[in-house]
Amino acid sequence: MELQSPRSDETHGEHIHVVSPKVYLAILVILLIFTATTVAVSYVDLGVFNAVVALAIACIKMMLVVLFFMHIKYSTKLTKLTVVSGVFIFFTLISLTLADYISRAWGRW
Amino acid sequence: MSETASTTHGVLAGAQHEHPPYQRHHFSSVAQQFDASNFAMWLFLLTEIMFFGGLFTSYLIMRNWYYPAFVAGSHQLSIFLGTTMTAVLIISSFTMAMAVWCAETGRKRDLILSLSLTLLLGVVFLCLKGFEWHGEWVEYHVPGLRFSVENFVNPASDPQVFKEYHDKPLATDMAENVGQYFFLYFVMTGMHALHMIIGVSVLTFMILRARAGDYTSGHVTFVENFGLYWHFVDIVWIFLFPLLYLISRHS
Amino acid sequence: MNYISPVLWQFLRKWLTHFALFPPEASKMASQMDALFFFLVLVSLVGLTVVVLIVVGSSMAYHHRRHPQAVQIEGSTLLEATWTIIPLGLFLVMFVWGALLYFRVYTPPANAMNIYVVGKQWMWKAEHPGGQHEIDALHVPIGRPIQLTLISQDVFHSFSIPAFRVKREAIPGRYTSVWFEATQVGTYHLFCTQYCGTNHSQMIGEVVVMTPDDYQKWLAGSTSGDSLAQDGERLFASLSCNACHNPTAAARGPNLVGVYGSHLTLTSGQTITVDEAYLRSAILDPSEHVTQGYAPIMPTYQGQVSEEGVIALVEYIKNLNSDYRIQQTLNTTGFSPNIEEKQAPAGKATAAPGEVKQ
Amino acid sequence: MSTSTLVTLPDQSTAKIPKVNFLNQENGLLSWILTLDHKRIAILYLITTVFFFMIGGAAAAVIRLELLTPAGDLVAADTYNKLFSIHGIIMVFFFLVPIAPAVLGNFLIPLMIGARDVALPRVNLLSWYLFVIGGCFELYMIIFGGVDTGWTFTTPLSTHYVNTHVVGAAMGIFIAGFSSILTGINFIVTIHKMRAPGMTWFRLPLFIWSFYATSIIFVLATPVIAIAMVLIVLERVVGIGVFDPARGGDPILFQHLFWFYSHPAVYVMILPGMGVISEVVSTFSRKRVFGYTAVAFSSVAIAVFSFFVWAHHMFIMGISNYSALVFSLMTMLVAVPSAIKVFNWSATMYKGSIHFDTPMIYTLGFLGLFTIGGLTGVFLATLGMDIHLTETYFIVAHFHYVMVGGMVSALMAGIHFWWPKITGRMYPESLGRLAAIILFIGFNLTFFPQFILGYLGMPRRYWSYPPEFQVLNVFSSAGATILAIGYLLPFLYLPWSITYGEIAGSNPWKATGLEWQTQSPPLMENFPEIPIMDHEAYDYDWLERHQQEVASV
Repeated sequence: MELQSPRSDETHGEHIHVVSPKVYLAILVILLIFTATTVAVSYVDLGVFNAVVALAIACIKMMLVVLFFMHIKYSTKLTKLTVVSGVFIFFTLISLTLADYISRAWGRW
Repeated sequence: MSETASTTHGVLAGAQHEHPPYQRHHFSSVAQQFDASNFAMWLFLLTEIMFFGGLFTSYLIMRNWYYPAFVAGSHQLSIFLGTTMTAVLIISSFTMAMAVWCAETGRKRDLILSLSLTLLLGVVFLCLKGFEWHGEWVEYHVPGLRFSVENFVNPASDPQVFKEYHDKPLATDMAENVGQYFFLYFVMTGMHALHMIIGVSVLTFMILRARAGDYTSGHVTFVENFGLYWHFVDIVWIFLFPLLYLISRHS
Repeated sequence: MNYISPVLWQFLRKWLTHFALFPPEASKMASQMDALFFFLVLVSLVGLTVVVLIVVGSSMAYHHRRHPQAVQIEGSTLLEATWTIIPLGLFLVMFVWGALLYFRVYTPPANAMNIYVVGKQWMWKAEHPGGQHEIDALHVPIGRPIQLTLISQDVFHSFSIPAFRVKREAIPGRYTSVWFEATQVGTYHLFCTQYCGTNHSQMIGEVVVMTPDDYQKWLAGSTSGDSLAQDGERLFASLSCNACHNPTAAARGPNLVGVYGSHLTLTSGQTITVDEAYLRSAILDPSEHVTQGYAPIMPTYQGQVSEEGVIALVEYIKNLNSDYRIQQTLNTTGFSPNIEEKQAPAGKATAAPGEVKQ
Repeated sequence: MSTSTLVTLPDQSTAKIPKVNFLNQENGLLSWILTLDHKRIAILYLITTVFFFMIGGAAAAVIRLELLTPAGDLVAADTYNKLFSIHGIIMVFFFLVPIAPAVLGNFLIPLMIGARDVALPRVNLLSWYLFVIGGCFELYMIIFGGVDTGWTFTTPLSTHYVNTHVVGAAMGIFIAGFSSILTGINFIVTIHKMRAPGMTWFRLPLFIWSFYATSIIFVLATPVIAIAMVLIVLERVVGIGVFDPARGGDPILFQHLFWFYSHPAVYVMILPGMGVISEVVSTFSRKRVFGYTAVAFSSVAIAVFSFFVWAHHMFIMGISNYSALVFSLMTMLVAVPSAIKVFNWSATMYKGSIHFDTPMIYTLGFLGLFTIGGLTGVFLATLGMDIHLTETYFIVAHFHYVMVGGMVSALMAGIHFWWPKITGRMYPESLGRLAAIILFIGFNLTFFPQFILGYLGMPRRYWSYPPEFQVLNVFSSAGATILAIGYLLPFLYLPWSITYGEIAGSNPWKATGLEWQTQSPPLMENFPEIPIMDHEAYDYDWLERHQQEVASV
């Protein structure tokens, strides 16, 4: 379950970090469990929190896939920064657009 | 970052023939080539995030406006099918990750096996998706082409769903808005399916090349990058699933 | 003048005699807008002058023949900070000034007279509260704040009166509003400025600003007999709205008397203020706005009522709110009261709850 | 060649174009259309974008001719609407957005950073093909009836109220969008991964910084318009969609998605121009760019801030007033880096040793026009002012000052500056200067009156207009004629110079960039040996020492 070899900093991707199949298998199991959980939770009435929980679980699943299946955990800072900036602009688009819709109701000028 | 990697290459320029066959002439080392294409793949995925970003934005606005319609629309989808598709896709992601591992460790037979499994699961997903779409078509849930509000203004007309959720009838104006839900459903799952189809085609091509031993001789860039793509498509589905299938299932 | 004049100087002479850099200042907002414009022009001129001075000065002083060896300068943090902070400061001043003006243009005063404007391909239809309709024209009195409630029946249009320095998009499916107070008698351009299809450039008209007396005459001369609210009342009856919306205890819909301006709690738990926009969407998308305590049984009137019809209904429901109207009339200052008097009886008559019940 | 120029041409009696260069290394049409060489792809792009420029320009000519008289008497209203739509779509998506990155960027980025090619040459060629396919959609659309939505595709007009080829136009933009995305990815990767030894980030020419910023926008903003176009096409095809107010959709949502791309796209158009200006100002002042770091970071700042300003196109469209506040403030902030740049370029000239060759004259024109364009942009960012100015000729004048006055001036500066590098030959200098001056005069005469027209209230996209606006329109149309001459001159003398121009030698401008340290035109693999960067950018002392060394050897 632990990483097979420590990250070799000096090589800069010259040597791809090989992740053990055990890690992959563990991630798969966790992902499937989360899938079952999210379905189960959707049958429980939590009010607005249904959506929140569903999205939170989706985010956790995404994180797992990105970190392990996509090897971000073992990637260079540049790649990490790339992912973060993508997610950031994604949220900019969504949040600034939604902010317009939400704040329209605040007052009618 | 790459300065350190490339300092030595001014001298190496004349020694291109020593490079492995898969190294392209304008790179000074395999590492640089791998780095570059891997980074490029990530940037491409960034593009994809923003591509789906437009759809998610539209979805969130419509869902907030027409929540009852989205609930009613969502109840029309089979949660069993949705969960199965999610599981299929997650497992295919796992087999893809395994394929990358096989390529990295030079296991040719296992690589072909993992890729084939991934392909199989991808095709299964697409078939399930097609089956589900067919269901929507039969049930008159395809906005613009074959759509009726019958199931929403009179939920009892759809006994299967009604038995489970006892949906209250929607007013006609809200029932019309279920069309918005299904429009987004088809666009989002359609765009996702389009990515899957592209992925499946590339997989077929990759299996052929893997049989020729192309990826097990040290050149794993392509498998690795395709893996990133496949996982990304999986992530999109991870979000589509709760957003489209799991709206207020408890009612 | 629909041909190229053979003698261009005729144009020139005419243009020079009527030379204008500004459209006429015909509203209260115009001079404020122009003041901001002057400020912006001034800042721009100063900025441009500085750049041009540096560039031209350097070009002359450091021509390579005069100055064969360049002096290498890395940069200067102080200088760069100066030309970061000064523009930033100026921009912030513009931002605040502009924002204040923006809110002023888009915040109608409470005592404004409301005129509805419907945009459609390719004309403007104005509906006065007294029931006067006009197409591609707008008659307004001087010295009275006028609020325009705009909506489009098809695509985006934009209602622009350059002489008043106001502009607002007319959007399909939603009311927007803008206001002005005309200060100069005259006839001014009215443009559609948002591209709206083939005859976009024909979607123009005239704004006629009149003295209050002339305006009275115009109102009297062009009335169709019924006020907007009366039109609405008739529509209300013909759509059988009163079958549910009546003040009896057994009513299936909420009583609409006094609903305008009140705070409603919806079934979703949300509290909203009832305004024109709310009334409109309650007619067209009723199930989104069900009042607490009522079943979502109201059918939609989407496609059955035109935008003009919705406006009439909204105006009628507003007039049911007789107390509110009287209040507003009392607040109205600087305006000859006889218009209100003329309209108020009609409004009051229709506002009587007894009539609605029938 | 007059004495006032910088050009150090080799002895013309003996000078020769290098025997082997990227232009003649391989022959035949196939070697061009299947080439993976970034320089050849740049030339393919140059030819195609110039072709589209001609189409867009022809449309503009008819538009200006129509506006000579107040009545709509030259063409029908529908035709006029199609003309300005075609002008907008072609000029924005098929000329301004691609030309600078795809032509100058493709040609110069690998040369400037000391690489043999861009990181992904095959993707580079693919992106040209995507561009051509997208262009074919537009040509199909133009030939079979055109489109009359304007380049902004405002819904519900574009989805339910016009019967023209919206689908074709939208698909063309969608496909060309992927061309931009791939180009952007390619540049970012190239700049990150392909730099020559010693080429640290702060030794990069400022040109590279600008193109890096441009590429960020390409990658992150373009997909959003792609999906918006897909939704428009779907809405037209199936008749329902999220933008349709009659079916519960929201047309403002389209505005959000559209401007999320189209505002940053404006910076895609101007940032490369800023890169060119940095190079040219430095070279012709013989001086390091004043405040290198500030200029470099202001490029990136513009790119980043450009993602937070889009709704300033919607101030009067009924967005929330709180949103309007935020977007106005952000727009004010994005104006600051542009101001910094203008001041830094001006300060670069201070105590320089200035030469007035053609690229420099274009650059001086750029400084003036871009300053006006930028400052009038601030007018429009100012909330209250925007109410009166938006959707009038003021806005037309403003963005033409930035896009055409600014960007095209910079582009012309760039093309003249690197022309000897691309072709190995000099263009006729005096004609070049003449064209630059004509362009400046013609441009101002065309577009300055439009500021006044705009404040007077003349709405944009009007086929006929009230007669009192005629005189200013006549000025504008007259200016357009002069402007056209300014454009046509280079079209004549630049091709002429390919055959008859004087041979340029590798570094006619005595510039410091790595691209000037190799032969002109360069080899297919750019450098015989990958150079090692051992000095700062714009180090003219290094250049002198280096040249002396070469001479002494």
